[in-house]
Amino acid sequence: MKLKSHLRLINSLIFSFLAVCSIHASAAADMKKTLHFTFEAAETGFDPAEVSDNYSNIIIANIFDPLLGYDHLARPAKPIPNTAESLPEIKENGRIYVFKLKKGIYFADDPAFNGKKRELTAEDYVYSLKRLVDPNKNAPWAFLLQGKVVGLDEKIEEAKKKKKFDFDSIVEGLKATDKYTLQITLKKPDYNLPYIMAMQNTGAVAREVVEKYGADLDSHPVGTGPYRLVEWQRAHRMVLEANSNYRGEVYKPTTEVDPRDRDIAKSFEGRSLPSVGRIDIRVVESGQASYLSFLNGQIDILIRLGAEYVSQAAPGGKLSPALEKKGVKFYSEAEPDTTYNLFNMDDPVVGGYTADKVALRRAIVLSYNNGKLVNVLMKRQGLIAQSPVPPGITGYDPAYKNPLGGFNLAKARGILDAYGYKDCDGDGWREAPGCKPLMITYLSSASAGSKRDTDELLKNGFDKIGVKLKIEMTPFPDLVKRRQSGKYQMAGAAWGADYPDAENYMQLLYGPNKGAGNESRFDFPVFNKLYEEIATMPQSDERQKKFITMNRLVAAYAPWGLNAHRIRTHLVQPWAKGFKYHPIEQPKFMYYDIDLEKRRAVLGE
Amino acid sequence: MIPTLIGVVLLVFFLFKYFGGDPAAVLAGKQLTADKIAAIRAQLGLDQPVIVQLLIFVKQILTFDFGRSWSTNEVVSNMLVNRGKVSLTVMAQVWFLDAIISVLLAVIAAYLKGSLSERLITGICTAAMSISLLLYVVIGQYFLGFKWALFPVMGWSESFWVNVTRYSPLPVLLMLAVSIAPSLRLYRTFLIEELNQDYVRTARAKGAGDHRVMLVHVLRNAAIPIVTNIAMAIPGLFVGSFVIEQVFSIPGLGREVVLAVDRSDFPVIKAITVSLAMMTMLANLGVDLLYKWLDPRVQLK
Amino acid sequence: MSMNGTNTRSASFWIQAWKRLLADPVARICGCILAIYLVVALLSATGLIAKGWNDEVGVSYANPVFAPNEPNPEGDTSLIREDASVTDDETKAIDPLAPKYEEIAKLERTNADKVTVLQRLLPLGGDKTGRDVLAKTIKAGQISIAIGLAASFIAVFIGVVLGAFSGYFGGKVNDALEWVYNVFTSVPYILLVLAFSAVLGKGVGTVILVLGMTGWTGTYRLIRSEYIKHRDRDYVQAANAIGASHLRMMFLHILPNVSHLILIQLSQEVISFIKAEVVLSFLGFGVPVDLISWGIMISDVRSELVIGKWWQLASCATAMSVFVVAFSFFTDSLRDALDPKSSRR
Amino acid sequence: MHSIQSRAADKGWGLKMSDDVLLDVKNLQVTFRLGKQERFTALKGVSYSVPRNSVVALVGESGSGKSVSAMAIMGLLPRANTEISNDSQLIFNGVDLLKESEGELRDRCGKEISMIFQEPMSSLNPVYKVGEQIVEAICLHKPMSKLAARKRAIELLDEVGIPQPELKIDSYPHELSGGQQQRVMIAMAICCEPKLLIADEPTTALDVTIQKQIVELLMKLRQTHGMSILFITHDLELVREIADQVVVMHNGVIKELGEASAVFDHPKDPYTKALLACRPTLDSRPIRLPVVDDFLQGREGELPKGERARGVLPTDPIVLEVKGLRKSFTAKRGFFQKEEIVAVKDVSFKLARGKTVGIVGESGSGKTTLGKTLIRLHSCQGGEVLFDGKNLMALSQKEFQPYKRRLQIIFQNPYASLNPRFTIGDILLEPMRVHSILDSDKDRTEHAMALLKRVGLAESAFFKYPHEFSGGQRQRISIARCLTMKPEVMICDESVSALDVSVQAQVLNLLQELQDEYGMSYLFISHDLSVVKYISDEVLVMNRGEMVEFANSDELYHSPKHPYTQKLLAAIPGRGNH
Repeated sequence: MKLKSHLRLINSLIFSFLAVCSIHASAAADMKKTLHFTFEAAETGFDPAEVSDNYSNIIIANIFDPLLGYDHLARPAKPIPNTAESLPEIKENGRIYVFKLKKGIYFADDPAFNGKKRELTAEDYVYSLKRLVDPNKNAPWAFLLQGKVVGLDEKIEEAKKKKKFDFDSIVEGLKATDKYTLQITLKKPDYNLPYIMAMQNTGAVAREVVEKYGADLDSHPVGTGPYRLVEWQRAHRMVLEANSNYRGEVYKPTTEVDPRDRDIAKSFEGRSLPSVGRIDIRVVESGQASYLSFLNGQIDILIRLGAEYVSQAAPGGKLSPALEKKGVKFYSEAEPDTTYNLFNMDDPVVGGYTADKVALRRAIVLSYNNGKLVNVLMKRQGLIAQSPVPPGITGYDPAYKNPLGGFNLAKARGILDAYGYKDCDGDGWREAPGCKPLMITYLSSASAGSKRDTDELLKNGFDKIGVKLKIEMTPFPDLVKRRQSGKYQMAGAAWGADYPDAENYMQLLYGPNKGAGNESRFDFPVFNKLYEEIATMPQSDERQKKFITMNRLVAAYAPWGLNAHRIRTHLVQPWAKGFKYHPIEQPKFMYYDIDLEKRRAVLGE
Repeated sequence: MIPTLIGVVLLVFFLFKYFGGDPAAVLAGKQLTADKIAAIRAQLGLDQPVIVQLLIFVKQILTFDFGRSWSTNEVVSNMLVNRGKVSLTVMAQVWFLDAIISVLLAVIAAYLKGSLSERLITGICTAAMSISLLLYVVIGQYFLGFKWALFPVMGWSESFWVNVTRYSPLPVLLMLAVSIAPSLRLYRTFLIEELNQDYVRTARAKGAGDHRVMLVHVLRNAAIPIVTNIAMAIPGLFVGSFVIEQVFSIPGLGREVVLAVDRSDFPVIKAITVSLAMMTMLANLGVDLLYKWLDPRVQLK
Repeated sequence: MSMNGTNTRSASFWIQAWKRLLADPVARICGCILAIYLVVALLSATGLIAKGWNDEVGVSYANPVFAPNEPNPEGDTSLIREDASVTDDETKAIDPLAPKYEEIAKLERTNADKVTVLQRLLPLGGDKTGRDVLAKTIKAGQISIAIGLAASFIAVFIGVVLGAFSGYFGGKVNDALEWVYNVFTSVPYILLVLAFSAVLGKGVGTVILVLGMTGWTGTYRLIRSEYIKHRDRDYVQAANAIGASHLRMMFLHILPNVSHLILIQLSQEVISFIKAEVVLSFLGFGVPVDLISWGIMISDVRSELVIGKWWQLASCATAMSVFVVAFSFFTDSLRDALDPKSSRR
Repeated sequence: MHSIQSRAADKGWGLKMSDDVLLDVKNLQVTFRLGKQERFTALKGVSYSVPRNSVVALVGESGSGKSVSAMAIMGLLPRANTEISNDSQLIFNGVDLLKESEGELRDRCGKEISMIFQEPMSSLNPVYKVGEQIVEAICLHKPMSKLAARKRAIELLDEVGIPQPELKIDSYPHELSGGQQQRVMIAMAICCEPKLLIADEPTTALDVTIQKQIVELLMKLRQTHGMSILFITHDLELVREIADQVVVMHNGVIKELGEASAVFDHPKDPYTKALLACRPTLDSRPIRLPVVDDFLQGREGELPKGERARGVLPTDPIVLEVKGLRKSFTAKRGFFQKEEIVAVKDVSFKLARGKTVGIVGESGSGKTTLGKTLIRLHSCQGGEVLFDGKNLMALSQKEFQPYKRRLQIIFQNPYASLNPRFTIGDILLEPMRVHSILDSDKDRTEHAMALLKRVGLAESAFFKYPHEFSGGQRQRISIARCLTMKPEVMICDESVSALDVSVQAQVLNLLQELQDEYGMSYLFISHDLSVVKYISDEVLVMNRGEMVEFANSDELYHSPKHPYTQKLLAAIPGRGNH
């Protein structure tokens, strides 16, 4: 992605016409086919504007249609039009975006429409996007648009005061110029907007549905997507059925397909989407249970196999002979996420920008055995993080190695010695310079299936460099809140990409974002300036260079101790086709297919 | 009864109010700000004075309307019914089988009192009940479910019969492994206590044989504490076993409790506690009535 | 009933009970097993054995001596070392620590660790991070037993004191304490545990307190009913007639008469708390990370069975089960010895 | 022990037996296994026989083995740990019961031999109606329909003297009085016309007046049904009234056996003599009661001669005066209602220094409550107790504390009144510690040792636990405990009622000696009229919480004024014979 991504984005505008062709025929989904799928955690609800958890979002992604989507097979992730005719027209250096909608897209039938067919219009998107920022709701996605769209922030303030969002008044930066055209005007250039418009939560909801169901909207997701929800037993089971109003799509890759994926690409030939009539999803929290059920054939596609079972299913990165023989397919892919330890930069002990404070953080970072984390604890289901930016994201440079990273206890001790962190009282633990007491508190959360082993690893490192560490357990909600409000010294955190651009990560360290995303409260002028620059420019070599400089700053001042990027392993039964894990987009069931005969043959039913 | 309910309400309210974590932090999503947390708190009514919140809680109890779950927006009473039903499906079987098997074994043990076979039965039971349920579950799921494929590894369906015949046998079996022994031992004590009573001597003096003494005289008297004990277990059936439900992916109330605490989902916690407390009280009342019905001596008191 | 003239204190209740206990072969065997566990736990507590349980002495999942040939790809993986980082000039330009680079480099050399060779074979195998399962099991046993004992002391103490007051005084005191009891038993146990865990923070002390404070109800009930029975007994009436104070009657006169029940209760609670600790660990409220317990081991290694690394689960499950089963049998024998009149169990 | 092979050989035995003998017990030897090695031989070769149509009384103190022999006949001894010697025989109607199979024996029990027990309440199954229980007994042995059996049960209930049998047949045992419960037991026992009825202390748990009725009923039934009764009791006076033959047992052996009149009038065995002599009688009041040892060692001639004078003169100084004492309990009825149950109504009397007031009454008469209320073990609801000029009932707890040592109580059950976990030393030191009597534990120990000696126990008792002592010894310890405080008034609450006759005499003697020595006043509560007559100067009769009569004891026994007192005195066994 060091390439001229911006140009590629523009280029793809042209190609994308070919990407997904509507065939305008009623979907040919086979209602006899049922795909069995599992979630490892419970969903919460299906209002795109209200929920933010991964699993609810999978359902939302299959029911609601955002303007754009991603090419199923193209890597790195590549936006393609979804309900839009094409990628947006970009004006004023990325300040104004114009989206043209395909005509003749209809919502799934619902009593809210009074038996009429309801066509998707640009106004639906205006309404749906406004809902995202309604301050009288939880609005977890408000940050996507807040502070960016012309005239929107004023509306939010007004809604706060009135306790009601006025959806009818016009927002300058967010309007439908005609029935099928949506124009978004930004305060300043932002080339990430297309990505935002490809997120499932920006999918279109119909106002009638929202108003009819009110608080129950959660259980009545009505969208234009390939599936609709027919059964929902909360925290246990969801059944999706092919939406008979769906426009029907045919998938053709827009770029050269990776040779490994050729079989998959081939499976789409002559197939109209969606192919599977029913998707039966269960919540299985126990990793052992879901793995064992996959082996028994109770599950067709098992995404995100627990790391501890990967070495069983695919020891040494190769599928085990037993599974190989069965014909099980196995995919191991890096996820665009980063785990890291946060330091509170405002804390008098671990925070601060002077050399002695930096030294303490750097020593701690050096004491953390990332190699062990990735190879042993994560069972090789991870990459050691070299920069905040994970692979698969614009701005990630696979050649960049953290110049100050690594696991080096001797060096960590050396740094502490050099900056006066010495054991004054001979108790085996170091004191702060001037022999002031030194103890660092790390915030962790207790829950079933806690991450005890990583806490152990951290503690181990601290013990080895002679710094006292106290691990404080707190309920998860409190952990989150204390990180947000800066009431901690050190804590663990992770960030998964909202959209495939490094900006999404760098904003977490941008000074003015303190108290909102910037949980380490890092506020360093050089970094802030660089961020402001990269935020408003399209990807280029120059922008890439700035990212590298930012990476170096993060390494040198160590507001974060970088840990790992996760690798996820997915298992697919021999009879399931079309699966390819997408780094950004949620799994979309319409691409999958099932060979009923093969399944019968293998399972011997 | 009412004072107990008040106690439960206060205990739960203050414990979770002050120590339960801030639900707003979970609901606010990824990019949370102090503003947003405050706004959500206001929405949930968490910014109200404590006494007002308590009064709202009391009102919820009186109307039995706990509103919606904060984290999933589900109507709490629906949730209680749905999850409770599932827990009950598993637990009622455990309860029923446990009662039958343990009474049966207790009678056998009482017959064999003092013999080697009796020591063997109680010995095996003691050993069985000493081992942690979690171990049974892990090992049972692996061997019985996976290795030997005698049962499905996990799962739950909508059909009651499929659940009973297919998904619940393994969990039920594992729970019985730990639950039978304590009841068996208890019931055996009841039986032996009765066996030592004078009226047994009378019955034998009358010419009643061993079986008649045991089944007509002793069992009828021991039934009083036994039935009481069995009835007292009823409220617990709705909560189910958290361990079992999580490991076997059974969407019951036990799992919901832990989930609710994890998410600081106060309405759910409140509803579960209060309804369980009420259920316990009802069970107590029921047991009193049962007692009167079973034990003629009680009526005069 | 003979009245020989020796002025020695004659066999007290406890000595007789002890003799009865010794006469029971089950008690003898289980007692020996428990003694071994206790000795091991004490040795481990004093640091004589299992001191290095937290040291990574082997490769990941090092094989146990009785299964030396199981394939162990994880072990190989754990030996992979990461490359040392190279500081470049661009970094040096922005690094606030750059001025002391040379000093740091010098100190780095003096601070180097000795290289240790990781074992591929350990007596009972190794865990994920290469710790010795044997040492871990021993240490875990020490902590679990300590938790069980301490928690049961707390629970039984609370139960005895409250039960004594409630049973002895009756009336308003009884009403108040019964209320507390009813409230405690009306809240589902799991919620109570979760709530108390949240209140009390985290640590071994917390685990003990949570178990102790939620587990007193059984003892309370038992002791209360015993006190109700005893307070009307003639010997208590006699003490009352003598002029003994209430506290004297409660704790000097009645307590010794229920003390055997307290002992039985104590040993019963130890078992149930050791088991409860497992559930607590499963919920994520176990002991802190620098300690280990049987519960933590079981909930941590649940998944290892599926990947074929059965030895850690096997050793902690065996260690725990043997202990708990032996303890249960011992408790039964203890009950027989202490309370011969009550029918067994 | 009894193999099947030997059965055939033994068959011939019965034929030789005299037709007059219903049951022949021959060399019955019963051993209980207590532990692995421990054995206890309860019967050491006992032989006696029960003729047809007769009453044979088995008499003895506790532990004599009298009940064991009855249980052996019924096959009720616990099979697991009982050994009956191979030489033993129980020949009933020509058949050796010991050689019968379990089934045969069960068939016989309830049909040919039946039994009634001491505690009618616990001997009836509490969850079945009495009718059901009788019907069961009938149906077990007779091919009869439920309905016919029920009809028969009503007849039986009528026969045993239960009023309104048609109604009472549907009562539960707890709805009947103790006497009625025992009648039901009897009805059940005679339902199949048994040839032998074993009555194991059938009246011991009942009040004197009821006792008399039950005995009369049994005698009547024996006549009408033509059965034999094996009557087991400790009460010699009762035996004298009813028995044809008497078997006196002691420690598992028979001491004397013979016609009732012969045994009572000319006892041969010193033990029998002692038993007959050491029980206080209504018509004599020796200075000291003879005890068993006197007879066994042939010292019966050395007893002090003469009678002790009893009675209180108006001039005697008064220690304790009770005026209008009232005690009531409140019982909860439903949620809000409370009901007051009055246990003691308006009782007044005076206790003179160095004298004894006996309080008699049947169970539930409130006599024990009165005693406990006096020393504030119960609260009182009215009236005064004047001691030393102070109304004890009006004092605060703290003010009352010093009076506690001056008023003491000895309880009925010697097994319950000593703390089982204290050594005798602890028990004796405790009151001295509480009241800070003497300065050091050393002095207290010396004092306690001296008192032990005084009550007739060895000093080594100091280090022992209560369970190592017999009932009589324990009562001595209780007395010693009171003596540590040198009380002025001692309440003896049924203090000798639980003791065997021979021990009773010893304790009564001790109490008398102590009164003579220390000048204590006694409040002697008992249901046993003979004992009260022996020990008391004045007697207070109570009935249903009310004071019925209060008079000098000789006067009261000689010419009772109140009808209740008269009824009570008339019911005393042996009264008629003298």
